[in-house]
Amino acid sequence: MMKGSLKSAMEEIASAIKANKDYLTDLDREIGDADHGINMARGFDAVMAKLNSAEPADLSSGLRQVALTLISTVGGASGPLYGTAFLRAGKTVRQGDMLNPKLALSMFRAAVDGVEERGKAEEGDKTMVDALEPAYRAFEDTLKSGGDFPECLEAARDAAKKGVEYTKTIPAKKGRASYLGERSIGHQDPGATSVWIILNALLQYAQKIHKEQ
Amino acid sequence: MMKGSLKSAMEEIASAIKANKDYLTDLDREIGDADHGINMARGFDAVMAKLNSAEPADLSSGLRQVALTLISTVGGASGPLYGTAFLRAGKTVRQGDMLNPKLALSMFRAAVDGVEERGKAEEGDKTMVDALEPAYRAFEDTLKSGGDFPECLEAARDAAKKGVEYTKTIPAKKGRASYLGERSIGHQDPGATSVWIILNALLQYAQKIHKEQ
Amino acid sequence: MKKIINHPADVVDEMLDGMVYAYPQYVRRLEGLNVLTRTKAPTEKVALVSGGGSGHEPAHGGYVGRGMLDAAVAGAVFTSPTPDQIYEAVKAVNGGRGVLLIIKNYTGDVLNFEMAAEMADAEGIRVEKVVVNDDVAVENSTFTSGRRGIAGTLFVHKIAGAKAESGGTLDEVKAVAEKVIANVRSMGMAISPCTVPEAGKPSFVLKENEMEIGMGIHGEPGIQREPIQTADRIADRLLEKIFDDLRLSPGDETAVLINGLGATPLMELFIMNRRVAEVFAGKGIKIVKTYVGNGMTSLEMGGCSISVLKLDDELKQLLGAPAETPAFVQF
Amino acid sequence: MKKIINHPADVVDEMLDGMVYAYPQYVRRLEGLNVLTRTKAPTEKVALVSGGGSGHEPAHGGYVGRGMLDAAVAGAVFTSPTPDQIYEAVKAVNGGRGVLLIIKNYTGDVLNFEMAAEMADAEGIRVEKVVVNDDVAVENSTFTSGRRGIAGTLFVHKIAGAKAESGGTLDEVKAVAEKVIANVRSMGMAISPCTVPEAGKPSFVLKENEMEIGMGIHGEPGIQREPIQTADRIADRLLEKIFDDLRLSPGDETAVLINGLGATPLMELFIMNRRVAEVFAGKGIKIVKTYVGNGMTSLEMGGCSISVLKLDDELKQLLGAPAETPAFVQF
Ligand SMILES: Nc1ncnc2c1ncn2[C@@H]1O[C@H](COP(=O)(O)OP(=O)(O)O)[C@@H](O)[C@H]1O
Ligand SMILES: Nc1ncnc2c1ncn2[C@@H]1O[C@H](COP(=O)(O)OP(=O)(O)O)[C@@H](O)[C@H]1O
Ligand SMILES: [Mg+2]
Ligand SMILES: [Mg+2]
Ligand SMILES: [Mg+2]
Ligand SMILES: [Mg+2]
Repeated sequence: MMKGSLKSAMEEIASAIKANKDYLTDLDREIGDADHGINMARGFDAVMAKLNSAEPADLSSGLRQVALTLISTVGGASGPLYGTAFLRAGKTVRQGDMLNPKLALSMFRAAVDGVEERGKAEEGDKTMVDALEPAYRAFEDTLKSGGDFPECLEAARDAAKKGVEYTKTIPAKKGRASYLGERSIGHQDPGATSVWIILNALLQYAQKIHKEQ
Repeated sequence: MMKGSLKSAMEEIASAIKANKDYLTDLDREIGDADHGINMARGFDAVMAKLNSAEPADLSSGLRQVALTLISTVGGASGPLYGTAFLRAGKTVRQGDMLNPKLALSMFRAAVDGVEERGKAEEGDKTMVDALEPAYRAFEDTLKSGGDFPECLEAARDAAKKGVEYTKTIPAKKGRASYLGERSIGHQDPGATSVWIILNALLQYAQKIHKEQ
Repeated sequence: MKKIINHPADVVDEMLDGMVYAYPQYVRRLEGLNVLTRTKAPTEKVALVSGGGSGHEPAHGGYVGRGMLDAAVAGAVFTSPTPDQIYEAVKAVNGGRGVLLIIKNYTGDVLNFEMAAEMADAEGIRVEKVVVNDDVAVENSTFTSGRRGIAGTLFVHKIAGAKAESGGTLDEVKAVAEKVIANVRSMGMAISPCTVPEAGKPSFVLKENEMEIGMGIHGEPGIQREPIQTADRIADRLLEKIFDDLRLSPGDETAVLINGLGATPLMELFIMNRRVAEVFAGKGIKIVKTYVGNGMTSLEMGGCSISVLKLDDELKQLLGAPAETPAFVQF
Repeated sequence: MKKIINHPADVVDEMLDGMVYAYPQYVRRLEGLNVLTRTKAPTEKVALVSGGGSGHEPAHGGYVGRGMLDAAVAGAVFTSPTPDQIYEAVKAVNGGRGVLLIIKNYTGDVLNFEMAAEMADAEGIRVEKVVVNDDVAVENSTFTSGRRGIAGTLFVHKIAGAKAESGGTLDEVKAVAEKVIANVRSMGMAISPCTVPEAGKPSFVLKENEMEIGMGIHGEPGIQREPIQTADRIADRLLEKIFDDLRLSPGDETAVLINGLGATPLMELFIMNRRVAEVFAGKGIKIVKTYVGNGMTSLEMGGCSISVLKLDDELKQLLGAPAETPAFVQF
């Protein structure tokens, strides 16, 4: 990902979110208020507008811009949560740092910690944490056993997908779906799903960059 | 109709109106406010309740009771109009009068005059007048050429039916349907239709009485 | 038909009880009648009586109170009340200075109120009447029933009510009511129908892309069915017809009512109002006061109407006067 | 989807402009933001800021004015507003005596308001918050997000607003808001869905004979779907759950809000209120004040909620205090 840029990575995410806007909204209609796709699409549209208007100086300030834009445009539960994730990831990067798998791992950890601190959810509550935590562990394990960046991301994405599937089997304890209690069982969590979509987009992006090198 | 009673005549009308409640309401839905059948059924239900609670002393006071009951229960345009019709018909009868075709003719005229004075509609305005006026003329003609009571009523009913058909061909100038202007063409006037239903009920009644005699 | 009711035949009776339970400080119900009067009957003032079919809530009972009506008579849903009920209302609120009947121009209302007036007259009660006909959707002609009365009627209640409250005579109150009627115009539209409880099915059916222009407030069809347009185009459309009929010049002062028909989110009424305000600003016509809300509804019909009242100093002052009723409070 | 709007993405922006055009005497809009504040900013009082997703009109902008809120922040439809907007609202209305945030208990609202509070805190503005959770449909548990905030929130606006207006300190205003929250319970139901403009299709689908019990105000499913019942049974059903949670004894004084969700005719709300009043009378519980209307809606959803607030002398006095806002006037 050395030759990559934050902007092109975010482009990949933004277009994946856009393509899945209705899908995410439909999932949220089942157990929420039918806006998750709309919220995320609005946010990532704004992120792209921001990054297109002035490319950030470095990764750290770029991630901060992404975070603040998400915070000020997404709203709902997912806005502060994704915003905090990007903000914390950005804080992990020092000025001039180049992205590498090890840095990515600590960024990932910081992001997940941020989401959990803000949202006070843990695994099994049927939230985005159910995709984030297993994804982080898979990333970590793959890195430890010598995997490269795309391999780490692939493992993370696949673990996130399993987490998404898992959310179907449990009742929600946090977020809007928790009001449904047992009735939420059988439905897939929209936020966990958007985590998986984002990781998949990052993987697509990493694979492209990898090939080019 | 000598052996008949106002109460049994009204019973015939009331049951005919009840049977056609939805039909009249549906007609009113097309070019009005979907209540003509409901209004008429409410009124004639009340009339029957009234007559059942105490049979009136004579035809004159009976008709007055029918009129006041209709006025106080039907509402809308048809309430005051039918109420006035029965009130005027009742005023034509002197105490102790027995019903006969000649008396019926003057009652009929008084009723039609009452409707026209109250409603200020004339033939061709697409109202109950379009059934009433031809029905009156047919009654009069048949009586003049020696017809008996059932024959007069049959002619009146058939003429009313023609009047109902005629209302389909003209735009409304009075009543709620007039707001539709040309759009009311093609639709049948509910009030003219209830006139026809009432005349038909009276005919059924007269034929029964006639047979019994 | 899906409604939060008990039995269709009981809706008016139960609604009136529910109103009295909610607002005992403003209204009470005449025993055995479908008539609401003020809880504290004022003496020594001209009394105002209005009413009509039910289903237009908060009209008319919601406007009974200080500065507006003295009594409201409720008919069956969308059916004019009967003369006996109106007559009882007149008797109950007549304080000796006469009674003004405010009637919306529908054959049924006119005939029933007329009969009630004749009954009151026979008892020596002085009764005058005004007939509101603000709906420009309907062509006016001396050969027809004329225009309908719709939401603009609320301006008559408010302004005639203020005049009566301030001690005006019956002739003065009637005169100012007539002045409002001469200066108020309305027009409505609908995107979805309503269902009369006793009828059980919708009064009309619109396709997914259709709206009805010139809609009345009883589910009667409007003057034209056409593809639905944007809020801005709808506002332009309604205003155009209103301006055709109510000549306004730059600098004129007006009051505006954006009225919801029952199922229209307030959000949409405000979006309509935005356009209305901009059109007025563009023409240099002043809006002194705007009212937005469900003032005169048509059960759960989706749609709205715009009413415009041209003001002079007298109307402006009376419109701004205090009022305190279940549905309208202004100080 | 059939709506009287222009473009789905513009509804909030245009609605806010429409509100300001309608009520310039009460509200103005902070330039470039989705924030309405009072036109005449009071100084020297604790400021109240509330808000939430749009689509609940007249909440929340309709409650900005004397005796209630100082600012309302509007998010996208059914989506909590973002922290930057809330923060700007706080800055705009802070008069030096501190700001109370009135938040409905939804994860999104709580998180966004929390972040705004942190931002204000960093600027040295004293901010406190209360979280309203009146909806008894949702089981409370420390392991979950807890109960939702719905229409009972209006009592918090009213009473905390009156306390602030009367010169209460931030701690006092917060304390009385907490007292209202501890004493108000609500529960709702729906018979027809709503459609978020940008989503374009209904948030749920009910069969012709079905209702949803325990409905929220964002089109989120309720706790149970079941055959529709009479108004009386529905009222009993909602009250039962409320009484399970809010212990009331004969002689207790309460205030009641029968809230329409957007498309429910006032007629039906009054029919509900009739039953509610009778149930309370049967239990010997006093209703000091009843409010009936569309106070906190869910776009064009059909349905209603009942809120019951248990009063003490302080709450009663503050509830009765004057207020003057676009959607609520009381003197
Ligand atoms: N407390 C929480 N911690 C982590 N994630 C949460 C929490 N609450 C909600 N979420 C996530 O947010 C998603 C919903 O986001 P969104 O629909 O945009 O917001 P809202 O629920 O406010 O409408 C849920 O599917 C869930 O994954
Ligand atoms: N001015 C009038 N003169 C005679 N008949 C009239 C007049 N206006 C209305 N009608 C009759 O009344 C009928 C409608 O009655 P109804 O539906 O009960 O009252 P409303 O129109 O008040 O709802 C019309 O079909 C018409 O025949
Ligand atoms: Mg959502
Ligand atoms: Mg009719
Ligand atoms: Mg009618
Ligand atoms: Mg949301």
